[in-house]
Amino acid sequence: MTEIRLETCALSRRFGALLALQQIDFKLAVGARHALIGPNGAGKTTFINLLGGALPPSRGRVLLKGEDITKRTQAERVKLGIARTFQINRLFRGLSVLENVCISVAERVGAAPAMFYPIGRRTDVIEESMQLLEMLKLTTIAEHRVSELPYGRQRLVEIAIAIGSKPDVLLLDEPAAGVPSAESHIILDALERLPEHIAILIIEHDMDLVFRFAKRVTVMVGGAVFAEGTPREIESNSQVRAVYLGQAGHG
Amino acid sequence: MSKRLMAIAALSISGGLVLAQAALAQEVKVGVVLPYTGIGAEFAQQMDRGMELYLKLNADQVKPYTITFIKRDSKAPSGAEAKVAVQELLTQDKVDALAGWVYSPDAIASAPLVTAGKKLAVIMNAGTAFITNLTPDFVRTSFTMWHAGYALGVAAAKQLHAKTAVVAYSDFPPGKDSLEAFKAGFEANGGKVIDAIPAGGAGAVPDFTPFFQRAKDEKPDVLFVFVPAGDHAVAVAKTYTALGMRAAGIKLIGPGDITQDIKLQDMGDAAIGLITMHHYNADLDNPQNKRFVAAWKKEYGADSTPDFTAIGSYDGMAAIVHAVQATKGKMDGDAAVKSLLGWKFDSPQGPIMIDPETRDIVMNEYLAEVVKGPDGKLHQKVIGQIDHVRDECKAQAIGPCAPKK
Amino acid sequence: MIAGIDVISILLGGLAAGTVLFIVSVGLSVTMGLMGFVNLAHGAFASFGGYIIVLAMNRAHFDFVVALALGFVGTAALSVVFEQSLYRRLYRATELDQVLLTIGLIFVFMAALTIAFGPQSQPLQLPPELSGQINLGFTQYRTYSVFLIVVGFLIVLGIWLGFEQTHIGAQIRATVDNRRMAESLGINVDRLFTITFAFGSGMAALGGGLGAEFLGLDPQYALKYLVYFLIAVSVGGLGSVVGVYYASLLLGTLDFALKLYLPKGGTIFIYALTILLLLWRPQGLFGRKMT
Amino acid sequence: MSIEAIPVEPPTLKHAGHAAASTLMRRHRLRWWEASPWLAAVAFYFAFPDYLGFGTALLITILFALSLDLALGYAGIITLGHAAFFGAGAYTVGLLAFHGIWTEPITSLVLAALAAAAIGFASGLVLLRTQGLTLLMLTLCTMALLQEAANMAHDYTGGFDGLPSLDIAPVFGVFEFNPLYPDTQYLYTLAVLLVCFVFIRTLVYSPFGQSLTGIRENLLRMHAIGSPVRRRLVICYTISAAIAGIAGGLWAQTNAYVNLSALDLDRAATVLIILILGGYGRLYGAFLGAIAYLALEHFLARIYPSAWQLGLGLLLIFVALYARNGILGLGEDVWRRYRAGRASQ
Repeated sequence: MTEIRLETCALSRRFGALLALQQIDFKLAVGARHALIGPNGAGKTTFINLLGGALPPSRGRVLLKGEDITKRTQAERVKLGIARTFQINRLFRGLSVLENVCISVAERVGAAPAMFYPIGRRTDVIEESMQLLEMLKLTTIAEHRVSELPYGRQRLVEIAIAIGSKPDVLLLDEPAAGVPSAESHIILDALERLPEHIAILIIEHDMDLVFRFAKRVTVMVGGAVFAEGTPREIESNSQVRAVYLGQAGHG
Repeated sequence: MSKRLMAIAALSISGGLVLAQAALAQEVKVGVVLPYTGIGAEFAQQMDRGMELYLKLNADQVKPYTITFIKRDSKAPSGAEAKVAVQELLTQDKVDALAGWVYSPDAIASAPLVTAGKKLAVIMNAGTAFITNLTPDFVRTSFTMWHAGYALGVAAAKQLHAKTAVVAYSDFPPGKDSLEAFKAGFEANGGKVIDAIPAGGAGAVPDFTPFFQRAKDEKPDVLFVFVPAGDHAVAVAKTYTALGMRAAGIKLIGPGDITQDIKLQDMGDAAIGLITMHHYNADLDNPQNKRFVAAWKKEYGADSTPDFTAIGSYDGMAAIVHAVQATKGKMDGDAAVKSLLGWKFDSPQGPIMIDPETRDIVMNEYLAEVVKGPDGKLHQKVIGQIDHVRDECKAQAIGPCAPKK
Repeated sequence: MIAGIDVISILLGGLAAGTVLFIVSVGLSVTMGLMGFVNLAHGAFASFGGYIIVLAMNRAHFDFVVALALGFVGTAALSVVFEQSLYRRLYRATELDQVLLTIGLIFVFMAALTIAFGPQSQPLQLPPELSGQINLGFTQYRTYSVFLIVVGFLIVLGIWLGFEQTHIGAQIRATVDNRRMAESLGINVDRLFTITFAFGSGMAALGGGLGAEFLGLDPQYALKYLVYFLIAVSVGGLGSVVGVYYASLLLGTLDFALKLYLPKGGTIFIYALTILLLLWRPQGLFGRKMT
Repeated sequence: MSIEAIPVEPPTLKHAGHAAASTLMRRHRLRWWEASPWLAAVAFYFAFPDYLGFGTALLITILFALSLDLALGYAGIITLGHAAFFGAGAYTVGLLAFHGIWTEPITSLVLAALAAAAIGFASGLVLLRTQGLTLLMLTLCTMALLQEAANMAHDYTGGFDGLPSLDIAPVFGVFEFNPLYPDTQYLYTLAVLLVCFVFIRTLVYSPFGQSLTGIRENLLRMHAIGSPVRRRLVICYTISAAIAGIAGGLWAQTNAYVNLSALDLDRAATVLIILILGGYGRLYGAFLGAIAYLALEHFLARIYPSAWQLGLGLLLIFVALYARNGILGLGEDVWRRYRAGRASQ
């Protein structure tokens, strides 16, 4: 059995009367390519918020490499190697693609608090950022303002920023959301080029993408885990088809 | 040593200027510093008119000289804008005299410049008592809070037979001065100030209700109110009436700021019965004033009227013209100031004099009551008079008025 | 001895002061809540309306109520012109651009009023039946204050009913809650805003006129009292009419009482209160948490 | 605070040549035109000896606007209470001088900066949790409280009448402040402005500055990449306050006078307008904004007093509608169009 990187025990979250997540026990292996699917309102994004520390859980624990990080803040978790992207772009729209990544890298390598020399002298930060963009095939647009990019590209920048903090765990919230299906392949290419060791948890509605990318799939319904297995198992699982795939359909 | 050298140098320079100007035409340039924009704009308008009207009515006094105004906006009372204005008037426009200053901060901030500029500077409204101590070149033809405040304190005790008083004042220096002045005059004559209420700021008109309600509950014989001239007065009178304080037997008194002529009609019948002490109101019955007011209405419209801010500038202009004649148009600072020490003038407000020690005005104070005239308009009826009132703050060298050592 | 002052008169005085604040500020709250448009020029509309009202009474000798109506309509009309020609272009601009535009408008209004009517203030001559004192049975009090309190209550009641009962009210609430959702539901938000903006400005005009008795009315008005309007709105909570009402009354009354008992405190109270309330409820008393 | 050592460059710099990388690496370098404001300032000194009073006021305003730009333009802290720090600095200098405790100008400025920074830090800790209108009102009310406090401490501060005739020791014990021809004041202010500007410029191009920009551009993302957002904001706010304090100190020194107006809402609003007018988040916006605003105010007011209000109002409206990002932004657009036009030919 492969080594577990991220784990949750009976993780629950309620908003007022609504129980958004109930008793989630979940394991993410090192280097996993794990998809999280389910109808809208199933609690997928809430789950990612809990893992990333954007929200505190109502009950239950989150473990990273066996260590309890439930009480850790978002910032601390990033330092421990958990990075995420957002369903709706959260980019530094006014800045160039390179700067977007640099901010993230500078933050990780601890350059960010430095006041008395220009960022331009941190060639190490710039170099690393460029390499990262190269990996994602973004060097050609590195100089462009993010706000001027087509949406698909912006989604890639979203991912690039997350990678900038060198995570072991990467939480992707619908990376292809809003991307015209003609372009969605560039997202997939990019994802496939990410380093193997990173454990990736991806929420996605585009089933082609899910089944081509994920090695393992968890289906969530009504705030609880409904089924888990390999893509083939899930695809062939009649109940899943009934509650989800059927209605979702795919292009 | 070096000081003396500098002094000599300075003298010779100013001497040079004087010669240069003597050579020029008989034009005398007066730099006017007034808040033409912002909350002070209305003062500026009144004071402009006061100065212009003096020149119109007394052309023969001015001959053979021509007075030209160079006006600068002193804007908000921060001192800074006024200072830049004064500096440029002195260095760019090379004015022969300075005039204006509605706000004390502006005059106070300008003082060092005026000293350096060595020009007569006539203060026409700024009222903080100690200002004239700041530079030997300041001469003030307007009042300080002590003129009316102290006099009213005396009158309240003696003529109105008040035993107790509550003071409500706008919470800025003139207000505090008024409080001190009234208290001094009132308690020196057996009265007692039982409460002093800071009633909001000077900038925006506050709701006087809470303050007056407090006063009403304390049941004094008189309520002495100081608010800056302008819109406060209207609100004061209205609140006083609306709270039924007159019915409760509390007399509302104050310096003339609360019955400023240009606001009087706005105050409506609420103002009837107000008793104020001041050196001027448009209804004063003397030939100079009759002539002045008539000319004013002819010039600026029947429903416009002069008030004490206008008289300050009217007298100020008279002072400048006197200095011009006395110095043969040279207007060298020291000479100009000297020519005004002890200067007497028959003003629409009655006889006035510049106190040779303090360079402040000595004038009559009139106790007046607001009455409704046969014309249906409100008027101020003089019911008492104190002659030759000086600024008691300096006369008695109280607090900041004591010359600095 | 001061303790002798009866609570009722403090309450009445405070409520009256609060009501003035409310009437002027309510429009600002709705438009800011609805469009997130930082309209600092709101006070300028108030002064413009105030001028119409006061001049209509003093010069044209209109009846008080007629004058108020004129002020409301005139200002609402003017505001629509501005909304269409200027505001509209900045809906999606940054707050700071909106600040710049609306401060610019304030300056223009102030200069225009000064040039047109001079720097002096315009006195409001109340009809005799509203001046003086009224006997409420349990106490004598300033008639106009009582009148204001009643009017204020009727206004908030009216607006509340309008919000709850009418179709347009429902649309406004929906939009304040979630603009994107409302648009996707096919609500014409721009049109909606024009209407609320006109209404809000009209209310401001009423406030300018009704409040003139306390606040006076001169070219500086828009700038002089801007802070108080913003305080009422922020403490009440953006977009919440009832919130602004309670906030205004609360601030008005507390400020009134504190001034009465501790006049030495000056303006400290209103600011201290605002700070405390906002630290306690950053969204305002009735504001929704924005994300 | 932070280790400022610059690590040795990595062995392979294969991307250094890439356009984006090299732009970023050269961005902080001085461009030829950056000398022009300073040359202009010196030229002004010789060209208009009669306008040095106005010039000094202008320089101080620029410095004040720069301090605001750091907080508002770069970190996106929307404040309407920046005069609190200007006033803190002004009163520090004023009180020390008036009560004859300390009159040496430069050290006084340092003390002014410290006093303002202290207030900035304290209020920042409490207030910077909030945003938008709430933050705006909180900063505004804090400033108002300070002003009222200064008014109540009338016996020490002189209240509305202020602290008159401050005597400030000569700069370096040599150069006297001359009230009538404020040449010393002008050059002294210019020097201080230059020093502060160099500091601010370094700051905004530094990694710290970039992270501030990040906070302005997208708060949530900064949290998501593990940035200690609140700490950064408080540090930035404190520095900004300190510089505002220096501006206030200069104001008190060059006017030899302080009063409550130093803490006024007018002042805070004006500097905000000036910054937006010139273009925020762009260093030189503060310069352009201050020059445009003050020149208009100063000279229009001479022509016809209430004209400047009208003219100013119209200008603000125009800029808001047609020149997003202020005058500087407008200039940049024009320049870009021109370049694009050239390129297309």
